[in-house]
Amino acid sequence: MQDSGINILFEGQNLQRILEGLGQTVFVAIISVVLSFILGLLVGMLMTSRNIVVRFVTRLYLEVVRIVPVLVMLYILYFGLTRWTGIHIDNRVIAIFVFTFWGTAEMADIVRASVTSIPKIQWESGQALGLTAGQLYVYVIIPQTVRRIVPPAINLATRMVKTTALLPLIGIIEVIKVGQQVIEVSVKDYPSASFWIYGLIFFLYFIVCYPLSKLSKKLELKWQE
Amino acid sequence: ACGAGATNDSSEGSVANIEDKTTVDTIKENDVIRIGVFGDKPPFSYVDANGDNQGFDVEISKKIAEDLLGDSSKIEWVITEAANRVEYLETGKVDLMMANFTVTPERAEVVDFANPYMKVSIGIVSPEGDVITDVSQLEGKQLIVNKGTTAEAYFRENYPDIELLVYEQNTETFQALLDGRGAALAHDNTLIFGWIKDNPGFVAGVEAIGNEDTIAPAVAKGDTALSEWVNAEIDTLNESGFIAEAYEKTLAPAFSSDIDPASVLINQ
Amino acid sequence: MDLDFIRKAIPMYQEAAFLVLRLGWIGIIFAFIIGLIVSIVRYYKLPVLSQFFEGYIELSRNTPLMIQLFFLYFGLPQVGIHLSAEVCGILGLTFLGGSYFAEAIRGGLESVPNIQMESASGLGLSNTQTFLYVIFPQAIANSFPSIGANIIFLLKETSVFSAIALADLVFVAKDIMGLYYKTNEALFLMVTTYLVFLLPISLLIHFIERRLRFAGFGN
Amino acid sequence: MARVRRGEETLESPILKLKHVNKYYGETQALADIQLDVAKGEVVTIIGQSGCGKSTALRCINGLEQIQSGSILLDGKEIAAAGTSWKEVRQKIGMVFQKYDLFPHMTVLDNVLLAPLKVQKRKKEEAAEEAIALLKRVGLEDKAHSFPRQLSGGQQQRVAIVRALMTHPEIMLFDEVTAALDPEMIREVLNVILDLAKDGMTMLIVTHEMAFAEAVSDKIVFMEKGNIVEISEDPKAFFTQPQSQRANEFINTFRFQ
Amino acid sequence: MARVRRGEETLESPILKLKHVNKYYGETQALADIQLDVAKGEVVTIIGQSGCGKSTALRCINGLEQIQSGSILLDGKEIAAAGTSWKEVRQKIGMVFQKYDLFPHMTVLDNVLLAPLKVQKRKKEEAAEEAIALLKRVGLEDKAHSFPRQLSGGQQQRVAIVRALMTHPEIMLFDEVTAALDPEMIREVLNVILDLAKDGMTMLIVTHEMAFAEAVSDKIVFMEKGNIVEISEDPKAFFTQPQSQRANEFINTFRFQ
Ligand SMILES: Nc1ncnc2c1ncn2[C@@H]1O[C@H](COP(=O)(O)OP(=O)(O)OP(=O)(O)O)[C@@H](O)[C@H]1O
Ligand SMILES: Nc1ncnc2c1ncn2[C@@H]1O[C@H](COP(=O)(O)OP(=O)(O)OP(=O)(O)O)[C@@H](O)[C@H]1O
Ligand SMILES: [Mg+2]
Ligand SMILES: [Mg+2]
Repeated sequence: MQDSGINILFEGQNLQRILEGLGQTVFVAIISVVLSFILGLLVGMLMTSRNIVVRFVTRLYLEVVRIVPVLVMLYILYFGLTRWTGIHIDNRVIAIFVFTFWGTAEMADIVRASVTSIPKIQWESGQALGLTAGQLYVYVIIPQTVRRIVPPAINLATRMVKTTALLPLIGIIEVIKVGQQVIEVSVKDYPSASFWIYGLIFFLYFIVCYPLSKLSKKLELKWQE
Repeated sequence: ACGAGATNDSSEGSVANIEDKTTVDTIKENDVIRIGVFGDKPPFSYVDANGDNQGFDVEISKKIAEDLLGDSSKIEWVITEAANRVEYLETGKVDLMMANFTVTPERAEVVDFANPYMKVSIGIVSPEGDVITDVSQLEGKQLIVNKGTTAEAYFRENYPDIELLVYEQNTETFQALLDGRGAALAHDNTLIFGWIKDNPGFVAGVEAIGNEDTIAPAVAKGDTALSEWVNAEIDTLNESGFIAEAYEKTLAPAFSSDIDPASVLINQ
Repeated sequence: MDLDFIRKAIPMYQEAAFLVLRLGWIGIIFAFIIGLIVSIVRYYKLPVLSQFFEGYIELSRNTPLMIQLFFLYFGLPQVGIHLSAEVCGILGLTFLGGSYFAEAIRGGLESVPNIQMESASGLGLSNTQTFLYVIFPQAIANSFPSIGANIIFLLKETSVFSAIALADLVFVAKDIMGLYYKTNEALFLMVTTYLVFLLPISLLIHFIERRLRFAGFGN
Repeated sequence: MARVRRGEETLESPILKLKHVNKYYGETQALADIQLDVAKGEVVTIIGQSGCGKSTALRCINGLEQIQSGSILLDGKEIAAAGTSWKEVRQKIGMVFQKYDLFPHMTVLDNVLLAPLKVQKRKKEEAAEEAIALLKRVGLEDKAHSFPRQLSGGQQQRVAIVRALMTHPEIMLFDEVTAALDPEMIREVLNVILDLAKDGMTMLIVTHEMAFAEAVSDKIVFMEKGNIVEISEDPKAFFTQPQSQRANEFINTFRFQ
Repeated sequence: MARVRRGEETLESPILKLKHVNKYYGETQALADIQLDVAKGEVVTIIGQSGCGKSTALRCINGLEQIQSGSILLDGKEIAAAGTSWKEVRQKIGMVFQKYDLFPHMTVLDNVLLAPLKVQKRKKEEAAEEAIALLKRVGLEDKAHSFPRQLSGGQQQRVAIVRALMTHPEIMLFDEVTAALDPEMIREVLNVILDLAKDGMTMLIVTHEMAFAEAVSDKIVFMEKGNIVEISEDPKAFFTQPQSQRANEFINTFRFQ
């Protein structure tokens, strides 16, 4: 039974649809990850600010994001926004916004931890050379934080990829949902459909995330010297 | 022809309210209707191996589009989940909800149902050796249901003491029964009849309990123009036999042969 | 918002929160034990086992919990292993969390300077004593921030338990939305419940983190 | 050493002048009414116990810390007042810290070129040419493309000195630049500083190397608890018989029976 | 210092004896045919350039590194052979490293009690009593319940010495114990070591403090590139006119002009 079950993948457009679903997953994840990394860098620097108000606000932002589930943010933004303002925004834009909102906070915290771990003497010798605050960040601090940021940042990226499983709730049919559609339709002819489809999806997530963690390991090793 | 007549009705209505445009006008203007369906609930509404929407609900939806816009392909399908069907309607992200929406008083408070196109009763299936023939036998046992279905609502409301095992996907729900995770499974009886056909060793010990519910298209609360148009359309389709044809095409092959279409369809 | 409804729904959320906490904590404790074992094996680079655990870590971190649960719950019965949903939930959390904890603790272990081990063995401590009294306490203290973050992360991950018919918080919220269409109330209660049990845990973690820092760890 | 030249230049106004400088960290007074002149070409060494305020003095001069009262004049211009353009001032002042202040992600050449290119916007070829010449002078021209971690501590400190020299400072500040080094490395770094002194560079040095202080300085400043206790223009005399009792006790720390 | 006593004890067999010791790290030879005797009560100081093998020598004696050939005898017993019970040997040898080797998560008292309680299984009260007495001797009885990071570097090193003394070692090894400290702290730590020497403790010391080495030692061992180049039983003479040219060059590193 399970031997023929694999044929389900080649029936009709199944494989292509699952890959398209994966495309949705990857599309939302990649854009969100890139935006989160850029914005997280900026917010992370704010988090190291000496201004107590700025520090408090950014800290609050982080705590809120950590406690409010992504699912709730998706719901509130996709349906709530329309309800209160009547504006319709494409669900993928909403998804990217919410994922970025979440990712930025997490990324910022990673950046904060790494910036504060740069020895004070590095800031001071930069200052002593006459570098402006901006130049200090660009030429001295940021490049040094990169090696400390990469491993947790990639960890965050894989978590974002995995969290795309929530997207069907706002109508984005990502890879797991497509898989479920396929299973529901074919389970009559292929009783082992779930096994094969979920197996494929398991594998697909793995091949999306694994190169990332491999890359992070590589960079970690490279920078250890 | 009847469908065309219905279209005329509603355009007259829109002429009368030229000031604030009705949804029907907007749909016509856009030349596309947004219809909410499920993607994973065969045989009612699902996406087939080629990525096309199929099923009983879909057949009727297509006919509605054809009669409203003159082309059954002028539909923007929106794949919904049980939990967000009302949100889609309330926020105007779909015009018409055709996702196997059972009429209940709670739902009627928040959306407007049009005339029903299908009847449904809850059945209970259990393994041959240990058949459940009465709800009372379920006390202290676990009953498997599918999330967001009439069965779940019915048991939550009327038998809060029966412990429910709730699964998100249809396949998982039936798989759970096969794996022996619960004493019995409650679902739309039509689905149950179909399923026992392929799964010997299980019987529908209870064929129908509770009220007979109906399934109907739904529109946003207060969208009378569209609901009236759909009402007329459904009546027409019932009378013209289109719904019976759709039944034969989509549901009959999935159900066991001993099911009387009259137990599913309205006005038969 | 419908206050009457909220009052009626609170018990459902309470129950869900208890379920999440109960399964969550058991899973987290098991995950921690697994993480500990894996990190020690990887830290001491024990042959074979070390490579094996590396494979485990990659597999666990790079696949979603939801799919892992599907396999435990629907896959295993096909080979004759029947586990209850709760057991699957705990196992899934353990499988996922084990790798996260393993990496966190290994980071802590590796941050203990070499000289600490040398001075311990210089005093005549055995390898086990050195690990128990010198390396481990420092490693745990150093990795506590990431251990804490992972605890919160794992508690939130329980929101996919509904995939195997466990009534977690998301499950209850979706149920209420799907059956009664009280979306605002459902989401409000869900956020509140998360807040009510995550916030104290988060604060507790911050508190312990500080205590550890002030007690003299990590200079 | 540079003492010879100092005589010729006493008529000029000092290049650096501290007047009644007070600096507090919260309650603790790190600098108490500091008065100090550094003439062009002069080498001044500050010594004293840990925590007496040596580093603080250098850091205030370079604007890394704000002073609470008093004034600091560089070339006769107040630099401790609000509105000071630190970017300009810092090009006139070169500072070298304890080990570990090179930027670890840049090669030696990039380290020393950072300020000339980014702050002073000089031409790359011209600056690089000067950098190579200076690296050659400290014996490191073959390390231009190495990273700091590939250098010994002593080599790193010599690069740090070159980096500070690249902006053509009028005065150099050295804060215990050999504190983290092994003896031979200490020697190679101090040799570079001795060399700069011979060339007439104005310098303010904080060090715990007494033999070096004695050899390089025109003037010894002994501090205790934020105060200047003794200033001696004769280092040899200071190290054999300091005038204050505290200085005597301090110097004894370095003697064994 | 302990030199007086050394005379009385030359007849006894040495407490520690290194015979033809060779140690390689891969290709590089860190110790080349080392021969060294340390008699009871003797204070031996090893000096030499960075990387010459000083630390390696101490680490091999304490079993932190394996030697490739030769033998190391403690009380006449071979300890570098396979099957050595390091647990026992290490109780006879006390070792103190550069700063930062106290256990940061334990109080001072817990640090010094760890080995007596866990390794030697002594009674808590009795061991604590001795610990307090020793802490008092190094002037730190009021710090017993502080954590290491609350102490200055010099205080930390004094605690580390007490920790090593707690197992009643027959010989103490010191590896640049003052390298990371400020002058006053260096002095307070060296005073403790001088004090131990007066009491007749056998010690093997690696240091860069030449004045201290001259004052404390009975014997100076000068190493270069893994070899012992010169052994002098007269420290004063060694530091004024060493016999080997290499030792002379090395000592010059510490002189200016
Ligand atoms: N950032 C700071 N915050 C609070 N107090 C400080 C700070 N920096 C220095 N101090 C205090 O100011 C005083 C002077 O410190 P400073 O670093 O100038 O001493 P120092 O002479 O350079 O000592 P060392 O030889 O150890 O470098 C000390 O009491 C010190 O504790
Ligand atoms: N773990 C190691 N692996 C490889 N080579 C090593 C190791 N430890 C030391 N060496 C090499 O062995 C030689 C002797 O080193 P050792 O640390 O004994 O020198 P040292 O005299 O203590 O120097 P320092 O004064 O810098 O402490 C050096 O060439 C060093 O590079
Ligand atoms: Mg200082
Ligand atoms: Mg050494």
